[in-house]
Amino acid sequence: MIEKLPLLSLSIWLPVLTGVLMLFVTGQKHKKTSHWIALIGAAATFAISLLLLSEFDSSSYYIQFIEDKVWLKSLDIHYALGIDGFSLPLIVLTSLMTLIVVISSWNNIKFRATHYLAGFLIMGGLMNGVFAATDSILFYVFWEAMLVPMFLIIGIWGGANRVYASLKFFIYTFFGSVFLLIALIYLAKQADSFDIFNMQQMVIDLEAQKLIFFAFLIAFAVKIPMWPVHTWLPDAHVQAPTGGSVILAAIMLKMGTYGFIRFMLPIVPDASMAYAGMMIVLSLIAIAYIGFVALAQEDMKKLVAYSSIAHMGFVTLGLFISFALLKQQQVDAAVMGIQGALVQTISHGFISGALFLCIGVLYDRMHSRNIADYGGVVNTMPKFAMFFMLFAMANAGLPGTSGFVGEFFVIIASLQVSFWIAIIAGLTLVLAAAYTLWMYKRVIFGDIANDKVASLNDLNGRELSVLIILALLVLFFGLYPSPLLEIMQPSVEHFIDCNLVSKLTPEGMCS
Amino acid sequence: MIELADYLLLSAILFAISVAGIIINRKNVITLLMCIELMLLAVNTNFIAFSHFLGNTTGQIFVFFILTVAAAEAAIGLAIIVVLFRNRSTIDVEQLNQLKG
Amino acid sequence: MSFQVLVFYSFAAVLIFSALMVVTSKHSVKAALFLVLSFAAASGIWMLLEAEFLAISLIVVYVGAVMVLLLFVVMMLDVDYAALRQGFVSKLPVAAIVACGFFILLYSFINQGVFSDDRYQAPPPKPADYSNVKELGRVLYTEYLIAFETAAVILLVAIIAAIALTFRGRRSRKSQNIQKQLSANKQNRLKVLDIKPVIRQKSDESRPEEEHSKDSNLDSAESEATKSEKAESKSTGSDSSKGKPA
Amino acid sequence: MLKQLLAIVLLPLIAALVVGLGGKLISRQWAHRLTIVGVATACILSINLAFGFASGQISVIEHTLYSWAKIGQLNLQVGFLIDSLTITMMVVVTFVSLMVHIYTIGYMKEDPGYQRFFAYISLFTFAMLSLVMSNNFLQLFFGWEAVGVVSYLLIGFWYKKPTAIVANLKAFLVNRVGDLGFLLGIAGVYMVFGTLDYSGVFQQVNSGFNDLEIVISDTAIWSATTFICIGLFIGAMGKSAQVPLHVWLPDSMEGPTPISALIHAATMVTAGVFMVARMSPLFELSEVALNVVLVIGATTALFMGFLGVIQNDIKRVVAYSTLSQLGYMVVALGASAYSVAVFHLVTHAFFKALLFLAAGSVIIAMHHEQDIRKMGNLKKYMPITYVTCLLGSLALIGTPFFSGFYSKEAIILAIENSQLTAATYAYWCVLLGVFFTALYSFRMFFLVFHTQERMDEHTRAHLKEPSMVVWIPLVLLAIPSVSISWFIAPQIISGEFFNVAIQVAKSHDVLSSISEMYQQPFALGLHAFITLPFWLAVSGVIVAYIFTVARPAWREQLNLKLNFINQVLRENYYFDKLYMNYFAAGGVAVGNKFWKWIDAGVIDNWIVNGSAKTVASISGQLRKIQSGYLYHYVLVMVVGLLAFLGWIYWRALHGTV
Repeated sequence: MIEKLPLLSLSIWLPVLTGVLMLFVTGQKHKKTSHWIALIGAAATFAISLLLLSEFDSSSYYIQFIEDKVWLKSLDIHYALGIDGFSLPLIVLTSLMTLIVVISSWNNIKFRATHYLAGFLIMGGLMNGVFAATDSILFYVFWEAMLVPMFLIIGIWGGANRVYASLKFFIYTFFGSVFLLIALIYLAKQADSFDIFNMQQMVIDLEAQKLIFFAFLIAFAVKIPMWPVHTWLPDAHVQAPTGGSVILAAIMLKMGTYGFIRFMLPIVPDASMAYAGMMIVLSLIAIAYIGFVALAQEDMKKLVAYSSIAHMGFVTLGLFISFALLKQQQVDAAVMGIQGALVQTISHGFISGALFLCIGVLYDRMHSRNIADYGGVVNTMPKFAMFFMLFAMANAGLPGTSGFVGEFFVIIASLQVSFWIAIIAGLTLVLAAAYTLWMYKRVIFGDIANDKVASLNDLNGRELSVLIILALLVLFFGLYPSPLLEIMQPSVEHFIDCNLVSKLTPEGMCS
Repeated sequence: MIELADYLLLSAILFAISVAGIIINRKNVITLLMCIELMLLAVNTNFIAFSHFLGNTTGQIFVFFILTVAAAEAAIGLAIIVVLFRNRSTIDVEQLNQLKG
Repeated sequence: MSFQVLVFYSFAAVLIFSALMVVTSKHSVKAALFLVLSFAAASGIWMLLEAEFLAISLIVVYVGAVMVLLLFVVMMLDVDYAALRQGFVSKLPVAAIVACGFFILLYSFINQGVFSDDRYQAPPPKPADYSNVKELGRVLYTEYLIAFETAAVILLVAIIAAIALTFRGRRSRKSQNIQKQLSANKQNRLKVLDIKPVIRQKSDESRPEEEHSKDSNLDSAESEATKSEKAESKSTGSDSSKGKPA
Repeated sequence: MLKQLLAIVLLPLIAALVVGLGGKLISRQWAHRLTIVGVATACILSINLAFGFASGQISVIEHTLYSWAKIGQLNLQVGFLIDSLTITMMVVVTFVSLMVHIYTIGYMKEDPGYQRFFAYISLFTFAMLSLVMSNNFLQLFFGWEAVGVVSYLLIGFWYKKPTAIVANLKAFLVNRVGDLGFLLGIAGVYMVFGTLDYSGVFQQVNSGFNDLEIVISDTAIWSATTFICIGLFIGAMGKSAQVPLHVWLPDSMEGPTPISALIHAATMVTAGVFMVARMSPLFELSEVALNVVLVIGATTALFMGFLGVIQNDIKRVVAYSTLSQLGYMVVALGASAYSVAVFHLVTHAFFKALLFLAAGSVIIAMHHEQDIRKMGNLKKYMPITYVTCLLGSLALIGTPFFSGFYSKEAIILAIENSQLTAATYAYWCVLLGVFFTALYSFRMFFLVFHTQERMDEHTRAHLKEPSMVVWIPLVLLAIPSVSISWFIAPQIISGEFFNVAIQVAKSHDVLSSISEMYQQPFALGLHAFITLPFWLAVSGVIVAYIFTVARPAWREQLNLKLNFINQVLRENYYFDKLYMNYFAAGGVAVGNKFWKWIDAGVIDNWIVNGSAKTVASISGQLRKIQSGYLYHYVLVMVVGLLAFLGWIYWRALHGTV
């Protein structure tokens, strides 16, 4: 019964349709109704993603839940969906975070709350589409379409400087995507198909690979974001409403990683190999340099945004260090690097999402993101302080939290390549702790700083439930990451065996 | 006999005159409209001359349509001038620079 | 020099002369009349080219309709045409250069010999029973039917558009004049009355009272003014009696 | 057996979670009842196990709980490795923790964060146990960081105190620097051995393996084992507060006294020592690493001892004493006398916890006054504290027959026998250290318990021995402080007890020659009266006596005479200044510059907004062409047409068409 349902399509279109439906249920009178519709829609989507999780055969690397319909016949573009071990966790993460955002923005949004929630549902569906699409044009459509709700969410419900931030966000990411489209069209002409997996099994000479590499790089590096194309992120985060920040950090950045894994590395492995050094250096800059920058921030959201960039640096480092490791024939370590990158991707979703929610909790009460406006919050919000501590520690990569797992793998893998890469990557241990805990100290600890802090109320049930869910996940994957790794393991091994082999000649390619 | 070239030359002269007219009468919209009519006349003459010398009626068909469109254009152009004058009390082109970038 | 040549050159001379007059004449009415002349001359030349139908329609359509319309407009509008001729002389050289440039260019094209006599033989004269109208009509209603209908629609649109543009509506209609609303400014909505205080001789008893009255005067003026402004800006709905200064 | 082990680890955790998350549901009584029951059970079970080891019934227990992650050949598991070394630590940890739990009932009586405190120390016990009971590097690192976090939370327990929340941040960050080295060490282990299990690693060490080379720079190519050892030792330096990563420990005294006793004296800070002892097979491979260990340890032992002499805060005196004693342990590690290091760790845990708790008792009595200049003659008011503190101090300075004597003597003898390059330096450091240990210990002791009373009237009026829950732990700790060595010294020194857990290369064996002496502890004690260390200690006590009791005025004069040295010592050799002003402030400043100049300046202002501005300015210029005048457009059009025609004509002339 379940197998016959088009689960992937449902996970995409159910939230989108719910969102569209909500656009018609407007007005103050129907506010409650629309909230409930949003909640049910998001919960149903999450349930579908859980169904996917339970039905997924994690022992194989095959693409599963395949759906394939011809979409544009003349161009041979298909509506083709399917997931493997890379995309499944991301879909579950997306559905979960959408649900969490819906719950967490239950009462906070006063202005056109219905449309706000509808935006998140539509975005959630479209992001699921990004992760599920196996046709490159379909992927591109979702990839671009998803920008629109986010653009609106930042631009309408954002902070004081929201128009600048939303434009910057949109133009930055859109600029990158144009190159993606060009590369995809070129590849489709070569492969005579828009199917991503056909593109992955195709001989491309090195010169072309290099050009495609840079086209992909511009598109995906902006999303991740890598240094030096990261400056949209702090602005977008600072201006975005809480829910926007959560989705932005938890999911949207992951699309860059996903792009790397789905497109860049398998399609142009030789160019990636050739430029692995450059990518490693950029990742290290993101880790160390951004760590210092985060240290100097006065705005909580900006600080967490910069820390996101630093943490995403680990993802790119893990992906590209594997090339250096493969060169040295250290397959195990390469697997470790990629697994580390993937775990970091997922765990960063939880942690940064949770941190932004925490900041949102404070912002709802104090209407300030400035660290200097706070101090001694623990006196009035002890429960909140506890959760914030957990997430701050997770952000600092404490063992036992999910934040540690990815960093641990990546650092261990990178020492196999070079001492210096490992030590610079390891600097995050000190830097992340420094900026996160320093912020924590200034915001949470100390005597009550002002009257506003004195009148704060502790978490309410809704906020508490959301934070508990995230806290449990952060701890679970910190103490027992094995389930997550097992889902991805076959895909990663297949990825290394088949996708990262040279595409200059047909030999060695898996058919 | 009169050659094709003669007709063409005539229309060339007519065209050159109307171009000059557009440039020197740069302030008066009505004269500008008239110069455009003259230009069309030159073009039409060309068409008809070719049609005659090639023995093909298509040129005349063209002229027919040009005439139609020119008539429509004149009607609307004049209407615009009237409205313009009503609003701005002038038809001086020099004062019609609202589209300045 | 046959008759045809004579006709051609004379019509050509008239055409060029009248065209020059259109361009250079001081008054638009004059220019329009010379335009009529030039159309007439052109129609003669078209006759020579055996395009009788078009020649006739040129006269009918242009001279009869368009030019009359033009004259109407020129005469209706109260325009100082002399003022519009400013810069006539100063632009003359530019105009001459451009016109000469065009002419020389076109002349050298035509003089290439491409259009010479031996290439384009003048066709023999059509027989007397030849009907240019029939010929045109045959093509127009078969091959160019759609274009023809389109042209008709264009004309219809032009008629309607011209009416729509110029029609001002019935006098009695109460319509919103957006331009007037937009161009309204503070000055013509609100008149600040500068009420001079009445200055009397200094006397200790009357002074405070005086000041008081002055203040109240100003106050009331001001409050009335703001009230009226508010009332105005609230648009027509609000009752006007409140807004008017008492 | 597994159930027992799980109970030992998990009972404190469960108690901590219940008390910590229960919030107001758990009353104060239940908070300490629950946690104490948890820790007491763990303690009893540990001691029970320890008897098994002592009697030789059990030698090694290894048990895997679950697979944490599996990547390729690498199987990362969570499990237990219990051997004699582990069980020693477990007993020490649970016992001291139990004492501290009991003591806390009295010490934190009036604190609003009572439940939270119990939750924290119980959680700490869990973390520390999981550290010592681990059977692999990953879990070790987990425990390593977890104790760091709990320590962070506890130092900042009084979060309203500005100094406390600076101190805890500092402690965490300094520890993190050490952890960076530790993590790299672990990465090195994986690189060389391909596994992170102790058993797998040690098996390969014994059966031979390929040592790799790690390229630091073109000229510096290290052997991987040296790299691993130094990396791990940097971790130990952080946790065990060795120079130059020692700065956090004195500041950590901002936390409540019980945790100073538990974490910053007895257990967590000795984790580094434990870890190096645990890694003895690896460290034996690298002479370089051992020399480094030796130098660092010796430097810490002596120079931190100097600092103890000038402190006026009672807890800080004990803290610097702890630093110095940790230095002693590390010296022993460097000399390959791992078992001696652990021996000193054990004795030190008891007497230092005792000293801290005694100091805490004094602090309670003095109404949270910690300055020893404001105390004096407390023996009159607090006899139990006085006696126990005296016993602790005597143990600390190595008075014959006290537990500290045996361990310290063993360290000095071991280093005397060591053949390493740095051994001579280390020997003189530890020897001089003995004098200073006696000096600062008894300076504090005399100033607090003897001399005239300097406290104010109000405090004096309320001076009395604190309640029973406070002094019972003192007494209970005083017993092992005095006597523990009598029972364990022979087995430990002879290597019998740790024969499975600790491996020493033949060439580094410094203990075999002294194990004979240790078979008769009593005779060794008598013999000590004619050795140099004893007389150094005695002279230290005498000097302390002269300067505090007999001729207090001399102290002032000496201070003036040695102004420069005094200044350097007061500034903690300028370490704090260096770290705060250059590393911390410098880091923030660098971040600020990066942000303002590169991020905001170059990238955002020039590249991102710059390109937008360029487009805007170009189009700003271009739009001036759009004059709005019809005749301009006409002219351009006509001229354009002309040019176009001319171009066609020109092409026609040149025959290209």
